Amino acid sequence: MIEPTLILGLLILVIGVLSVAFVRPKTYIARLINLEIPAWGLLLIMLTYGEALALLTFIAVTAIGTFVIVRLMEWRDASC
Amino acid sequence: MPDIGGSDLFVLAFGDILHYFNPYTATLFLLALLFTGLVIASRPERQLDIAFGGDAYYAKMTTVSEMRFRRFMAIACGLASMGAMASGDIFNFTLFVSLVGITNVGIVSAVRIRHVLNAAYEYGIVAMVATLPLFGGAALILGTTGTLSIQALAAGGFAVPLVGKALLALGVIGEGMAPFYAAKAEMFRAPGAPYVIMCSLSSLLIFLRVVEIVITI
Amino acid sequence: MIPVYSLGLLGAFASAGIAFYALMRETDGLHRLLLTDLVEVVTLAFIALLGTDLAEALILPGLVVGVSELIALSEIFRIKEGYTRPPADTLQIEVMNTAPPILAALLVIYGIILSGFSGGAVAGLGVIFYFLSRDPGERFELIETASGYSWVLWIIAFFIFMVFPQHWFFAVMLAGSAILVKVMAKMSLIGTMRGDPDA
Amino acid sequence: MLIISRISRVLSNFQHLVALFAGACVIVSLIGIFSLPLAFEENQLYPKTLDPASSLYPYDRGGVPFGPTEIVAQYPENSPYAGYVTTYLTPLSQYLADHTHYLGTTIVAHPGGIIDEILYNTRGLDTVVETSILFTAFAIASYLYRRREEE
Amino acid sequence: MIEYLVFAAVFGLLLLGIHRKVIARIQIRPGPPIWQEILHALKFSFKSTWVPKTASSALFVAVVLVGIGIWSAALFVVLAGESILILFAIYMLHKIVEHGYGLSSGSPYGKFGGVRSVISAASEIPLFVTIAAIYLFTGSLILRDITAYQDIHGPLLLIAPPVALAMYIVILSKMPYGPFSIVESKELVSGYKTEHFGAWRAGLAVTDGLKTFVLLYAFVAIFIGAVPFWAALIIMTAVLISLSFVCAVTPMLSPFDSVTVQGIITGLMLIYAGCLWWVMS
Amino acid sequence: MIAPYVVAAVAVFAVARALIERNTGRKLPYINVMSFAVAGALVMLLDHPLSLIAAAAYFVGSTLESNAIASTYAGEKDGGGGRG
Amino acid sequence: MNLILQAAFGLIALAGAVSAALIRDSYGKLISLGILVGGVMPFIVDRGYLDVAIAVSLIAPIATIFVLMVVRRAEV
Repeated sequence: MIEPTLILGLLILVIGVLSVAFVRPKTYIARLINLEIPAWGLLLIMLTYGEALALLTFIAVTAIGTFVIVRLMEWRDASC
Repeated sequence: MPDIGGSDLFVLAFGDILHYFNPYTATLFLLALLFTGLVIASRPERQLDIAFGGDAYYAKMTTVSEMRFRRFMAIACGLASMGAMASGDIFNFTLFVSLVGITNVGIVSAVRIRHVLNAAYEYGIVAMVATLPLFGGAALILGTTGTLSIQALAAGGFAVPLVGKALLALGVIGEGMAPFYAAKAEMFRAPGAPYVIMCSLSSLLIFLRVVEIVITI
Repeated sequence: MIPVYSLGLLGAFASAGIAFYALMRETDGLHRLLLTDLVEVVTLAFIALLGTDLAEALILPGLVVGVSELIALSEIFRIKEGYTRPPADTLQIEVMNTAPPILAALLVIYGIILSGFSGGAVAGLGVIFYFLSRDPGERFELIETASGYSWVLWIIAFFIFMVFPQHWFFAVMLAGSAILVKVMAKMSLIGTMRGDPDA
Repeated sequence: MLIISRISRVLSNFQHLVALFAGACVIVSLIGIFSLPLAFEENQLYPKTLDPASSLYPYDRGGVPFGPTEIVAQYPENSPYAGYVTTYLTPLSQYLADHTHYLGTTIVAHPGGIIDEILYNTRGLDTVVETSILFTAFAIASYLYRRREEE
Repeated sequence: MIEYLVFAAVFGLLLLGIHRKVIARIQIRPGPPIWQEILHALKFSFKSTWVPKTASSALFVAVVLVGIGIWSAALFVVLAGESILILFAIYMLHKIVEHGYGLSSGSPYGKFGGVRSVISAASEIPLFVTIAAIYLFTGSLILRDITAYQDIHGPLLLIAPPVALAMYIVILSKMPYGPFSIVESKELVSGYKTEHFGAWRAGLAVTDGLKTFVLLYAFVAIFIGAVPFWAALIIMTAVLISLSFVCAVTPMLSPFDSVTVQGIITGLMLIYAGCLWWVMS
Repeated sequence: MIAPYVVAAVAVFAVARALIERNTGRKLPYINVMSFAVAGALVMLLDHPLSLIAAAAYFVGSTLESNAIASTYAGEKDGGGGRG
Repeated sequence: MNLILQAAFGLIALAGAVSAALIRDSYGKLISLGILVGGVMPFIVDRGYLDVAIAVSLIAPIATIFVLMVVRRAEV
């Protein structure tokens, strides 16, 4: 029996990757927000295998990564 | 175990991660050591540039802070390639390769020439996405064989999937080999020969090592 | 009956293919940076599919490698594009007046309890969030020094494990706290790196 | 000859490199899909068993404090104290484990636990390299950030 | 062992002299005497020697020594019958040394030579296909084992001609005046060698001699097998003369075209090795 | 036990309503309903005091999130697209 | 958690993911992301990782607030 969580995670991962790859409207912000979708898919995959610690760290690091890009876009807005 | 680089000379164990030397990897390791020593010993050259359309030429000077930073990066790069030469564990090897990639970016990122920075950025993107084939390849090999130790894999009895090997090789190529070398060539126009050479050397060395790994496992 | 691992690999390879296809078609610098972030996520999916304790231990370094390369590249991109004027104002909405100190404190405390990588990441996020609403000030040098020393402590801990394994208890304590300080300090530095270098 | 010079014009521009590499990765991903199914080796290193009844769930690996635990390492002889870390609980984590049932992750992340065992002891060098990567990346970022724009 | 080194260097330089002579004769020029390269090396040894003011001095001197060192090591690897992987590693690392020559001086010509030598890194890649193909046949990469294999099965040149062709092209791309020698094209004065003069240039000449000798000797050992030493020398000369013919009648490619041609050759070799692997497994 | 199903049904309904709604400002109340329902579900899934805390944390978090979205959205509309 | 509840929350998560992917407006995307989180959270709690659930539910809004910092500027 395949875990439903894994199926759901893989589905969301693929949907998320598609949404980032072929983003509409093609703006930086849309892409940045869409980046969160595959992250949650991956989280479900980790959850399936009980990798709780990795999951926790992953969510924290994803937020930090988002901040890094946000910071870059702030500099960009300030300079342009 | 297929005979590739000669028999093992020396094995150094860190828990589950073995480091081993055979004549082949020992040669590569010594070269990395030699060039790291050179990086420490030598000062950057003063690169001369010709101003086209006239007889004038000017020397590019490297500031002290920039020189220090790049020297630090080049030494780190040398240490990383030494580690990659000796490592006997696939995941550990991929980590060392990533370290080589990021130090390579670091060596050139300190240069203020816009053209060089552009090349460094493009190369950095490649180096960063190359972690997918690297780690993905290592994970695939672990998943299908249940071990990461190169010596255990070389002992035989494991069916390493070809795509795992291909991913591993592709990852190392992404960290800086031909034909992706062209981006590096742009990076190489930066002054500071000893450090720039380290970029080139390290990526050659990791490539030579991955050839051995792919044939061995 | 479909083998679970192959199904997972199908998803992971498909995601990798799509992500790389998008990267192939993309020419803009910042969009490429965002796509590399996507690629990192797919990388972790490959490792996560193993489902052993080792997989988890490999995800943590993989995560940190990804985010550190992202940080370095974003800074190179900023210099390359010549974005030199620091951003001026922070987010002025009412939740930002009350939420950050409480949330940041919770996260930092929880991170310290966790220790290790995970703790470092969680606490670092808390500190970043706190710096968002405050003026970071001149703490750069101090944080950097702390992180440098904690790195050295971790190396020492590693050698205790390898050379004097009977002192494993001391080593695990040292390692856990050193990594915590190290990762947290590095992450919180991003929070201070928002404004003017001389702020 | 024309086609060769056209290819070389594409290659010579480093703007195309990312695309080239990504294209190669797409091809390898396709190869990966076609080489499925790949058999999962059941005999893994550091396998895990989940025991939802334990207060250390999902990280309960058995063993007694300050004693060895059975963990499947590649070279157990290289880390003679392998498994000791896994069973150690600090007073705080002991307290949490005694009183609640659902804080397994917190308890294990606190010093001592299977992940610490792997990260610091048996595969400690991975962590050394990984922290070095973090260190290097930050060295680059902070150097670029703090360098004064003095052109 | 020192006598082997001296012999190899001198014979290698002689081969280079023959190379020049043959090219000149094909192009209906008188050409220099065949010992010209040896004389060059001797002449430079006694010329005054210093380090340019702009150079990174330690590197400037060290690369010369490294160049001689790695090719001496390669010579011993070939003579002792060790792993050919080491030999090819050294061959690839020669690129780094070339790069070091070019960049360490600070001269723009040297720099362009060095950068071009980096661009042409693709020229080495066929080597690995060669290695893989040889490995598929012999199951080993130790030169002794390969020679032993050829004693039983006959020369690899006949078993797998495309592999031999790949290595031939690799050697061709290292020969001066050839279609791929973009690092030494005349618009760069002397390419990466521009700023090394006096004793350093003599060292460079010794490196070149050793390199030529080792590569040709390795070609003979890998693809023809165990032959008496004198016969090996004769075969090497014959191979060299064929190389000279190719060099004499082909124009030099532009840098990136050269890379592309080498890349295409690599691709074809890769397909060949893939087919080989498919058939053999 | 019928309660979890009711709560789940409420959550699904709220999500459906929120997705149908075109106007961003009017989506937020439905999101609040959903987060309240999910928080309730969290409590009912595991019978333990700590799950109460988890539910509270989730509710606080999601409320914070929708508040932040709402005030940024409102600030933008009032400021006419200026710097909020 | 039985199949009906799993289906319900899985549906919520999927709906959140799909709508976040399809909606063009940034605020709408962020709200859909909130729906996705709401769908995922019961799965975490169901496994018994309450500490993880608490941490994740506190971190998720922080990420949204980070994004809001740029959304506000771009949506002119």
